[in-house]
Amino acid sequence: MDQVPTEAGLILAGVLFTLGLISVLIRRNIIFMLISVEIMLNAAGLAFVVAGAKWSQADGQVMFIFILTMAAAEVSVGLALILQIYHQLKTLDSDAANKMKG
Amino acid sequence: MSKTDFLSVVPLFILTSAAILILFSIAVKRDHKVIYVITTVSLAIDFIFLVWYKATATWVIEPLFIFDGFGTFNTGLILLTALAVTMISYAYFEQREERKEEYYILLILATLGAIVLVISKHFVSLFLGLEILSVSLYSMIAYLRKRARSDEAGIKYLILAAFSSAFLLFGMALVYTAVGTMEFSKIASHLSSLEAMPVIVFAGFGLMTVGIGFKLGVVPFHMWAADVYEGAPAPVTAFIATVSKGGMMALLVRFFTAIDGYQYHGLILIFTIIAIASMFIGNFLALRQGNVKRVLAYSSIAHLGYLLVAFLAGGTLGIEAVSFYLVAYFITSTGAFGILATLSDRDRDAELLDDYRGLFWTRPWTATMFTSMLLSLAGIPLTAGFIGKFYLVAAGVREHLWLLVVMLAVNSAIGLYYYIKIIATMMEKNEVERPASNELNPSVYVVSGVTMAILTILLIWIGVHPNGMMVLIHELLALD
Amino acid sequence: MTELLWIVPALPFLGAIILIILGTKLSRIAASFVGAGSVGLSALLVILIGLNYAPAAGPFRQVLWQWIDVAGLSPAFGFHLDSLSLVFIFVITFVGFLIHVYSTEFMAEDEGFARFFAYLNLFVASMLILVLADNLVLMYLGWEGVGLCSYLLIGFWYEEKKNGDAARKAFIVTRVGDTAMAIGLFMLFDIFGTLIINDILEQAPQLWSVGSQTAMVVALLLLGGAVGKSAQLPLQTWLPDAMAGPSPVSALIHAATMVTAGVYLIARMHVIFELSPTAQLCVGIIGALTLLIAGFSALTQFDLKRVLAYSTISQIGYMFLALGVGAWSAAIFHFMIHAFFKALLFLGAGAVIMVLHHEHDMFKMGGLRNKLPVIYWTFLIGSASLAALPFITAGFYSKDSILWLSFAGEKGNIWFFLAGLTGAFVTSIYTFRMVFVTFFGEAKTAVGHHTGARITIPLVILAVLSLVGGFIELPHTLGHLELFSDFLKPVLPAVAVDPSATTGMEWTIQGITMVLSLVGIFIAYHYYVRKPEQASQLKSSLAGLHRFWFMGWGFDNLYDSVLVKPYVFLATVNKNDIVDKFYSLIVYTTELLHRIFARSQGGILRWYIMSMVIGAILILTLGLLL
Amino acid sequence: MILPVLIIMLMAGGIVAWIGARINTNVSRWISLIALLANFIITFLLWMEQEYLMDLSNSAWLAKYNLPWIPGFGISFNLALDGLSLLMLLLTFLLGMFAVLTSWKEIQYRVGFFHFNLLWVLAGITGVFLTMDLFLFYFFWEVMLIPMYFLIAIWGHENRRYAAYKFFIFTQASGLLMFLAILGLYYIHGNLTGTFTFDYFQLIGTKFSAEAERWLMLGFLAAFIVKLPVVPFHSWLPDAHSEAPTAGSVILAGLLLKTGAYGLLRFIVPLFPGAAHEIAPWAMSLGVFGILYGALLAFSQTDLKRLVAYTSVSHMGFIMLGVFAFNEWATQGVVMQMITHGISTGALFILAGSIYERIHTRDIGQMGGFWKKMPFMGTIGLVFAMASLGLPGLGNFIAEFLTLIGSWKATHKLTILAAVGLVAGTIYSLRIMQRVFYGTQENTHQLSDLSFREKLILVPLVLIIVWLGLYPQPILDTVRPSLDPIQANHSTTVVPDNLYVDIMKGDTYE
Repeated sequence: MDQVPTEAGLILAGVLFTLGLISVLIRRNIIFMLISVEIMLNAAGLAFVVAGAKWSQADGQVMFIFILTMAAAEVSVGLALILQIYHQLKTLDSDAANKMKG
Repeated sequence: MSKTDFLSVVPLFILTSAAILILFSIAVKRDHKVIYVITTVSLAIDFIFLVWYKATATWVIEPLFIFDGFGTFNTGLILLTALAVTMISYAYFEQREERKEEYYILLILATLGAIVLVISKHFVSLFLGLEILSVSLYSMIAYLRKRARSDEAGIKYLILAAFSSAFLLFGMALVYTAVGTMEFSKIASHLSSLEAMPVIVFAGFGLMTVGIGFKLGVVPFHMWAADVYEGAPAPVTAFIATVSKGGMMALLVRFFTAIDGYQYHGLILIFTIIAIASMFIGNFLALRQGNVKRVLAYSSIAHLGYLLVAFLAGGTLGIEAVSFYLVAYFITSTGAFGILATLSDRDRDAELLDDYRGLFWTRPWTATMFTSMLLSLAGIPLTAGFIGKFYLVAAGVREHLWLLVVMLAVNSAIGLYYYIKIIATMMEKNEVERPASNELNPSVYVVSGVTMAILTILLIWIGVHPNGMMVLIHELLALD
Repeated sequence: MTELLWIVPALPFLGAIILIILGTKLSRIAASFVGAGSVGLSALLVILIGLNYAPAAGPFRQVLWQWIDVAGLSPAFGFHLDSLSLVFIFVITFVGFLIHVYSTEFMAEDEGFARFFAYLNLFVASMLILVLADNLVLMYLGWEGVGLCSYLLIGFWYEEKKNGDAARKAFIVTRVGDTAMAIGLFMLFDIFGTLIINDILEQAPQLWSVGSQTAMVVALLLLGGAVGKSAQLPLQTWLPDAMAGPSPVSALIHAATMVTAGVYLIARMHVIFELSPTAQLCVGIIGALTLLIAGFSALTQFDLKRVLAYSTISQIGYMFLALGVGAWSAAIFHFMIHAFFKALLFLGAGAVIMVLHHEHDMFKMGGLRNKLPVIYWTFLIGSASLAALPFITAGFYSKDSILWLSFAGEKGNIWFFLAGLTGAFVTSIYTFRMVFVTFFGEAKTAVGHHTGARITIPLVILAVLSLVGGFIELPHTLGHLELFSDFLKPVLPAVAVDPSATTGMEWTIQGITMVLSLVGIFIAYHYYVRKPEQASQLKSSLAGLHRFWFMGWGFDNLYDSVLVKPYVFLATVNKNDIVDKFYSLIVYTTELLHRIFARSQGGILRWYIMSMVIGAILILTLGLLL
Repeated sequence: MILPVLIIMLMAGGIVAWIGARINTNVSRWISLIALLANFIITFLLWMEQEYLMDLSNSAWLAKYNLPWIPGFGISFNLALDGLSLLMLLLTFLLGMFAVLTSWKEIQYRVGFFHFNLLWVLAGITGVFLTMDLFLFYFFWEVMLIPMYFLIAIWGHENRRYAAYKFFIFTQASGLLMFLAILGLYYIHGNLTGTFTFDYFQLIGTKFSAEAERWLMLGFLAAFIVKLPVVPFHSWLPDAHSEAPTAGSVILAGLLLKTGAYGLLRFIVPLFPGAAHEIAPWAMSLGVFGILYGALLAFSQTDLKRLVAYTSVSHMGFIMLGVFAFNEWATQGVVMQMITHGISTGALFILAGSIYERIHTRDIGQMGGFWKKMPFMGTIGLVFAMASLGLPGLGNFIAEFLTLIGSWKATHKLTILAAVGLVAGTIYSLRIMQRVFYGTQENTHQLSDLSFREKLILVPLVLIIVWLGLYPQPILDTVRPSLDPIQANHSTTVVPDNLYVDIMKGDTYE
């Protein structure tokens, strides 16, 4: 069976990861930041799947499922927090959340 | 599942059951006191079980968990710390308006996560433990949701933690890609069969370092520490400072020893740089800081730098040193934040230096305890912190890590300044009678007070007579 | 009898202790008895010891207790009595006693009466220890002890800043010399392994040949101590200022005893100086120069006591000159005679100053001849002795002996002789200038109360001694009596006289000195009694020179600008300790770093992420590079 | 068995005194005094029995005590007493008593806690002088600091916090370097012999490579020369001394500095003979520089306590000079200097404190003419000013003289410079007299002469300093046996600047 080369999968994952990374850095909206982080997590998940495929093990997929679950939990808490933040700051600009510094 | 398997994971069961029990209990009736008692008792039972069970040999549950001396030791430490945090939490939350009960569920789950972390021997269990810990922490940090700072700290922690998790995961994935296994020991055996470390594995380890470094709060992944410490409720801060960081440290030690990272100069170099940078930047940041919580945050950055010295020294002595230092550091930090929590009132935490002015004369016992905690952090004799530092330096000197130990010495001297500053503030002569802010029944404070006293006594006991603790650690670590 | 030697210093020491402890609680009479009595008893004891003392029997050594004993360094509290120390303790206790008696009246009105006697007694005790010490460390103890007492007594009237400053100056300047001496001690110990004087003197000739460089260094270091204490060039500047102390102090310490400690030291260590002709020559040169410089300065002073002070420096210069030519006993002889007449002069001057209500300026005195006859006559006798009036005064014999030996002695030379001769001439001018200005002419200040017996009797006794004291040692030409030098012979060798020197030469020299002395008196008479206006003319025509001499040849200014001012400047500039600044810099740097890093904690989430990303990139780059 | 009692007595006394203050402040004063007196008497009796005890142990050690503490690391609670420690302890308890007495009136704020700190400092110092386990030594070394920090920071003068920080950080930083060196020594010895121990007696004679020895020695040296202090590491001292309360200054100058000197004698020289020889020219030069520099600065100060503080810097230079001359004269001189400087400087600080109590300033510009109203104080001031300029007949002279005699054997040029320091010492000492007691009183303070309590402190000090000046032999004899190991590996001449070579040109000397 022809397989997608591992390198290609990893490069894809890497690109995805980098995209997520860059968008975390350039986005100021907290929701978008959260989304970008999710992209990064999924990139990691992708890498796991690719690796699992390479070694023909289920471990990669297992890990991916865990990642998904975790991401869901994280997003739920995250959104709740964002709601609170919006409640207090009346904005979703992450730069506005800078009460603590120094 | 064998009997030993079962007995080994009983501590985890107890905690999960406790969390569920509390859930039910809340469904029946919200009663802070009851929940508090359940938490305390379950943590205590858990610890007692651990002591009673007294595993005589290392037991492995393939492929995820390993129950060895090191793991048991850290589990016990985490349980006791969680217990102490529970103790100080009661009075703290009692005077606050939010619903308090869920906090305990989160606390127990976070503890569970940390324990899973320290007994894991596989990327999956590592990830699992880490995330149980982290997700609980998000909510705990932002628990006082009416407070802007609490929320701000929560969201910052969440984004950063998730971000770092992504690095960790990607790193793991890279390693997995290269070696085809996620078990520590197998990674090690695979790597040792290779001539040199493949670039991809190194990149994987590098990315994992980001994730681990974040949890440890070492430079340059330290930025969250101050804000989160400041924004989180004092007991939660105590928990982060101790259990979260300590658990990660234990994991790092286990992982690094398993793959024998000491042979890779690149990794050693990276950690050396991180250690030195953490010491210096942590101390410099704390130097003129006026917020006690932030001071403690920055100082924890430096302390993790110190810990890395012993970690880098490695060997039995290095691991013993790390363990001992963790004990000392746990006691001290819990104590310090506990006192901070005791002094806090309904509206805000007692985090400004001004809150401590003249404390020595108005509340001499509290101030004395706080002083001993600070002196222990500074590594002054008669406290556990001193013996801990001695252990670190001994480990470093033994391995001839002169650069690191000299840096440690220099930084200890710098660090003195801000610890002393807090003490000096407490000693100041103006004795303003602060209004009695404690509207609660004084008996509530007895619990916190007794906890603090026990911690202080422990601190000094270990400082004066460290042999018992040393022997305990030594024996546990020698367990096969 | 000799066994009681230790009591001699012990008595005044005890007196000092009593006076210090009881202090003002004692009545003045009791204090006088303790103060003067203790010294009096000592003097009596010294006389008894002296009468029992046979020079031939050799020195007497008495050890009280072992002071220090460390690896061969074992100075004891031990006394050593021989002819030399006997002469000194006699002068110290006897003249000291007279001065104490004098002081009981002189200081009668002073509120620090007991304190004064305490210091004075302490001084006598220290001075006795100095001259009796059998080792150099103990001698150093006495040496510094007298320095302390000198300090305390110069600054006795401490409320005036001037006095305190003078006292401090005296202490510090002498300490410079003392330090040289201390170094000499270290060196001696290093070389000989002992500091017991006799051992050193015995071993030195075996270890060193004449002309040894080491001997020279040691001798010069000891000389350093001597010039400090004896106010010789270049450390002479403190003595004129030291006149700030009460007159009895000037008489006892700054004329009769302490300032001659240097003479004693050199005489005591003469063996070492003999081993180093260079050092001995230095002693002579210093003496010659000092006697000239101080003599000319004395010519220009108007403060009665300052004249005497410069005169003292000058006379000690003579003693150094004598030491420099190896005329050991002549030096000691002059010391003794000088002690008599200079104490007399100071006491007389003190009495004058007292009755004139603390007027020091002699040009404001005048005409006291009739009003104060006793003082006048005794003062005149003292002055005559100082000016070496031929035949009748003791000063003539002692000074003559020095002049002759500086010419004819083996180590003498014509320059020493000429210096001494010039000095003698100047001496008689300034001495009689002082006498004439003070006691002749018109009265300018009213005389207060008159002096009592406790002042006059010591004056008379000293006056008698200033006259007859010289008859124990007469030159060849005039009876040839050598009682004194014979007495000293066991300790101090006789001077070797150049064989070519004849009696005729001695006569010539004596003639010249006599004539010069008389001419000097005449000049003084001419300028200050007959034609006082000529004196002021002369003064204004030589204003620059006058001023230069008046300022003590500018030494004070020199030291002030070369040593004192730079030191004070350095101290003032560095008051806040430059080293501390270095540490402040460290503190500043850390604070700066704190501020920089604190800036990074700006609270903005994206920055935090950025920091992590940078960290990750760094780690990866590092990994790729390695 | 008696040795731990000395420490425990002070620690327990401190706690009791703290609690006792709740009843009455005088209770804590008396308790402190009694605890110290008891210790003093015990030590004094030991001193009297020195011969007997030495015969008993058949060595220089009078008493030993050993209790395992952390066996895993070869750390034990190891105390031992010899002549040197004994004298230091006598000095400690003596000055301790005077410190209590001198604060009787001065300290009215938090009396109990004050005495707690005071006794704990002294306990730490006692420990430092007694312990023969390097780990324990470091332990006590640090124990001294905290209470001292409190003494300065709570009961000090205006600028107390700054001074306290400075003191603490200087000594801590240098102490940590020593700690590293101790550990280095521990491992080197352990790896060589297989016995991992901090025991002084076993560590003595460890063989090192030259480089290791040098570095370890420097680590130890760092702690000691900061504590001593040697210029340029002295800058904590003037601040700490002048800002501390009187008792604090007395203990700082009288005792804490001596721990540095003690360390040099006890550890540097015996443990690292080779490196000590190597460093000797530098160390002696620093010492001499300190003598002169301290004297110059002392002269320029206007704050009386600061002035006295700088005199300490100057005097401690002699210790540096003496220790590294490696001969018995110099070493004996150093020990004498430790004792006499403790007493004379202690007394000067007590005097400064008395004056401060009367006129509430330390500025000597505002003093003057005090002799008239306070002749007793003046006399005592005179005695100690003279002591500090090294007047023979007072103890300090013996110290300086012995040191210089010894150092002359080692180096001529430096000894000459040090002797110049004697002149500089005269200058500043007389300045004290001049500015404080001489002159006329310009302000209108009501001055009363020394009270009975003050006399009770100062008169014994005068007697002791005179006794030490006139009959120091008992002290010298007591120390002698302890000095043998210090000199065992050393010969004197270290600095090749023998003046004789320059000036003698093949002269007859030897």
